[in-house]
Amino acid sequence: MQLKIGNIYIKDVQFASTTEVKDGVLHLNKDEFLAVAGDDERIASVDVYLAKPGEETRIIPVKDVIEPRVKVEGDGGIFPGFMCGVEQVGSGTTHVLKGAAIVTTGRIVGFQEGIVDMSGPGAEYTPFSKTYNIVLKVEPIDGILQHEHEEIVRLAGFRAGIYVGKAGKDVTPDDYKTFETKPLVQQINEYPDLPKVVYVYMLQTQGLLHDTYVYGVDAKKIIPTFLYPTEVFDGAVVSGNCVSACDKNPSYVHMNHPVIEELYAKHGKEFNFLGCVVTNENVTLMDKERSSNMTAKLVEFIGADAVIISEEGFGNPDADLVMNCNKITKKGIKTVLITDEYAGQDGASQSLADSTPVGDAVVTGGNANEIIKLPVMKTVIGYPEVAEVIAGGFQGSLASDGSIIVELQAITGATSEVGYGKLSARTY
Amino acid sequence: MGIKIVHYINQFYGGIGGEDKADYAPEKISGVKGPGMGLQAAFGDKATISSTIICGDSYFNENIDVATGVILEMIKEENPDVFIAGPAFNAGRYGVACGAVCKAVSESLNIPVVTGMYIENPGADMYKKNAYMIETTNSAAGMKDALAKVAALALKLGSGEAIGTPELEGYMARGVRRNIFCEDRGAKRAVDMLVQKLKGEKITTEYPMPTFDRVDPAEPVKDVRKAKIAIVSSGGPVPKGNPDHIESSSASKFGKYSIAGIDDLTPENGETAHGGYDPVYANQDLDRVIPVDILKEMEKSGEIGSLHDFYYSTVGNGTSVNNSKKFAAEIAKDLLAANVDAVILTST
Amino acid sequence: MRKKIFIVTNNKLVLMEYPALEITGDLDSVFLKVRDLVHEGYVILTHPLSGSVKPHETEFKSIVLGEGEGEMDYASLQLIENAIITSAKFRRPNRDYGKDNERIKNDFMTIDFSLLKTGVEGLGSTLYKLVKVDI
Amino acid sequence: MVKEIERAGFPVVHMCTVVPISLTVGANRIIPTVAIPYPLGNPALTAVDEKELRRKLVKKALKALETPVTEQTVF
Repeated sequence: MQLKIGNIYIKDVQFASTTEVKDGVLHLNKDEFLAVAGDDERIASVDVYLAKPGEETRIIPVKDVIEPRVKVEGDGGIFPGFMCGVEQVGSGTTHVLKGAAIVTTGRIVGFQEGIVDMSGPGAEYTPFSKTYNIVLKVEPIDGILQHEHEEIVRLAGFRAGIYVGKAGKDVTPDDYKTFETKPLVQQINEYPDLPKVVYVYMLQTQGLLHDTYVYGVDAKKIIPTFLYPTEVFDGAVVSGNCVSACDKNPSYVHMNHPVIEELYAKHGKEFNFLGCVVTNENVTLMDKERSSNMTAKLVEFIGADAVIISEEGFGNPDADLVMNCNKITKKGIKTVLITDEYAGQDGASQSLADSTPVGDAVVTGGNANEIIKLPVMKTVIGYPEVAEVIAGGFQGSLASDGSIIVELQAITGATSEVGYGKLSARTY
Repeated sequence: MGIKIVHYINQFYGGIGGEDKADYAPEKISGVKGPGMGLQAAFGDKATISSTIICGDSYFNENIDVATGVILEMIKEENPDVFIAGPAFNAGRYGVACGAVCKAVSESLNIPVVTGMYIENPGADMYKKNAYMIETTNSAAGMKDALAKVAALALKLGSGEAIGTPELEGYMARGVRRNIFCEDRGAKRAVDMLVQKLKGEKITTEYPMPTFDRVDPAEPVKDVRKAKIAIVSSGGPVPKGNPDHIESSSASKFGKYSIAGIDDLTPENGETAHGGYDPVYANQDLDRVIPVDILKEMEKSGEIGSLHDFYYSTVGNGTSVNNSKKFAAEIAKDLLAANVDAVILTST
Repeated sequence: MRKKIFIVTNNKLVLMEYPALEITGDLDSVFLKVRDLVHEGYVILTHPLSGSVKPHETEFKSIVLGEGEGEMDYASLQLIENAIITSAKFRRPNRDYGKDNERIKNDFMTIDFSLLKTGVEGLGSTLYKLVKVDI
Repeated sequence: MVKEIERAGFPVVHMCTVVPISLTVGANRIIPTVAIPYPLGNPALTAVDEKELRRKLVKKALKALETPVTEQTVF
């Protein structure tokens, strides 16, 4: 399966009468955009704002981030199972408005979820301070329950992403990158002398606001399965997960999966990257045992010599990470783990809720409990008062001048467990 | 004059004398003394040691509370930017004194502290969490290198510069996780680590999973019917009235109590000193913590060879690793002398 | 023979929907009760640290336990002990949201309820029968 | 404490309620006990039954002391 990604680099975004990309500038027809994004009878109102890198702007609470993409050639579309049918995606040509992002905000439930600062110290920790953000604020009608509210905002974001992505359909990309993974036997034969590597892609899947979808399926209901790496670039995996801003994977990150990109970068040179096993993180121990057994079996069946395993979230997913690590190691397969840490505000507590002596190669996204002070911003998009209730915030987080003291947990993408960022932690 | 520093040394480095002067009470002199000269040289004009405190090692260790109080007062008067103690190398009591003073200064005066010692100095384990502790050689032969590192770290602390990793600065890790930004993003670091692992190269994990010091299991007893068994407990069992006043937590001592002639523990002859749990049940019947009644019966019926006439007790709750190590070593010595074969250790 | 399972919870929403053992108290009260039950031989079926809402950001917790095999289940004990250690490491934020108190409390209860529901549904009813217990 | 006594060469059986802690402190022979306030008893039982429970636990401990182990073992 081969996917050609055509990058159209976006250097600015502005409202205009026609939605189009001209000389690297994304022009957006506000009314049309809002009509598409708000096209759900459960939505009472939608609004849109622009937030650009370097501006003194804070977006709070951020729910999801979506990259505008469009399928220009090949099967299916973007976000299979949601915005198009369930044809297999990941082949043909996809255009990307690189540098642009849809950021959704809204009060999903009382306390959700992240902060994105476009400048200042907080901007260092979130990747979405470097994108030109089209911020979509969604208010549902009265009487909507929490889970439906989450879905309404999630789908509005996807519709917005698709709408904006279409502006890149007839634009000639600035560059192309091609990714290819062949059917298993062919792929193994292509580099018979290189060690074989698989990516074990753990998804947060525990229930309301803790869900992830694969081709539209709630991933807590799947048994671990195989994905061609290119499928994620077309939005095969999306986030419905919005509790822990720092270490959940926004849809944008799934679409630009850093582990998959980095594995492709050394594919055919250092090793033979065979593909991804997606697995879940469930609530019951029986599910955890079943999924880790299936994952280890699949990885062995595919013939991996080594795997990277990434976690999403913290606490009980630490148990899934440890089970996957133990069971895969037991089959004689080498592992590298990616996690983040909850070592307390002083960094002195135990970082994970579980551990294993065979987990001897770990990359960490940093300590999510570390405290950061976010200065006053000129513009706040969303609801600043939620600073006190989002995960990582606390009473007293929001000072009267508008500055905020929170744990890094509150910053979207700060301690990414798929290694999107450069943050790490060391023992001092 | 740049950064102001107070330096703490023992009677030996203070030029007072050796072991015969180890009971020397704390004294503050102005300016530098002994190793302080080397430190001052390393500082150049960036920092000044305004005064030096000299204290005998025995004096300090035998009068910890008083000595700490006096020394704290001396330091407070100076109001330094940084406090330095030692380096103590492998001198045990000196190391403990350096660590204890550093801990007190950092906690009560909130002044950054640096010391240095050999990694096996008992003061290292006890206080490395409380001070930046430069790892030194085991003798003063490594003085020059130790002073250079101590001085460099003190300058950084005094000027509020960020402190680097333990490897970089040469101090012993304090076990605190702190965030840093790396050159590469996490995904690239993971893939690089994977490649290293595939090649069989040595890798440095970013998060060492907790591992624990292990002791190989001792050989089993061949036949308990011939063995002498002893009872040890960290659940704080004590004779009624707690004669040794074992603390309810953070115990500083252990007790050794005779059970000769006692066949059953009752509210009249036993209770618990432990403050970490509801003591009602143990006070009603201490056999619920140490099974003296059963073992006495077994001794009579020949199910065990014999029961040691004493039990050993401390309170596990909050007791420092070092103290419990120390207690255990003393208990083990006693058990050895009494020809004990095996130990039942109970915890609550 | 289906194993009997039951819920231990301090969440009123759960109590309205399922037969469960009610705990009056905070998160740690639930954990401690579960530990006692593990000591008595019950096994834990849903992870005590479910969800990404940190201990004490929410105090609502529901855990499914079931009959054991007679001996104390060591894995369950480890789970609950780790949960208790984890709970102790997180600070207890002062959580008073003023007029929003009830709404936010309800949100936290809803999350816990949803995670529990996921768990109960995941425990195939051919293997397990959810009962009301009074321990 | 367990570790240090064992280091001196004595086989030690650790009877404790919180097994993970016992594993952490490095005990090699571990007997899980009843509850933190009464590791070797149970006030809910009659005096006779309680003693029987304690006897069973002590017997298990003695058995553990006679058993060769190569790694941390929960009996």
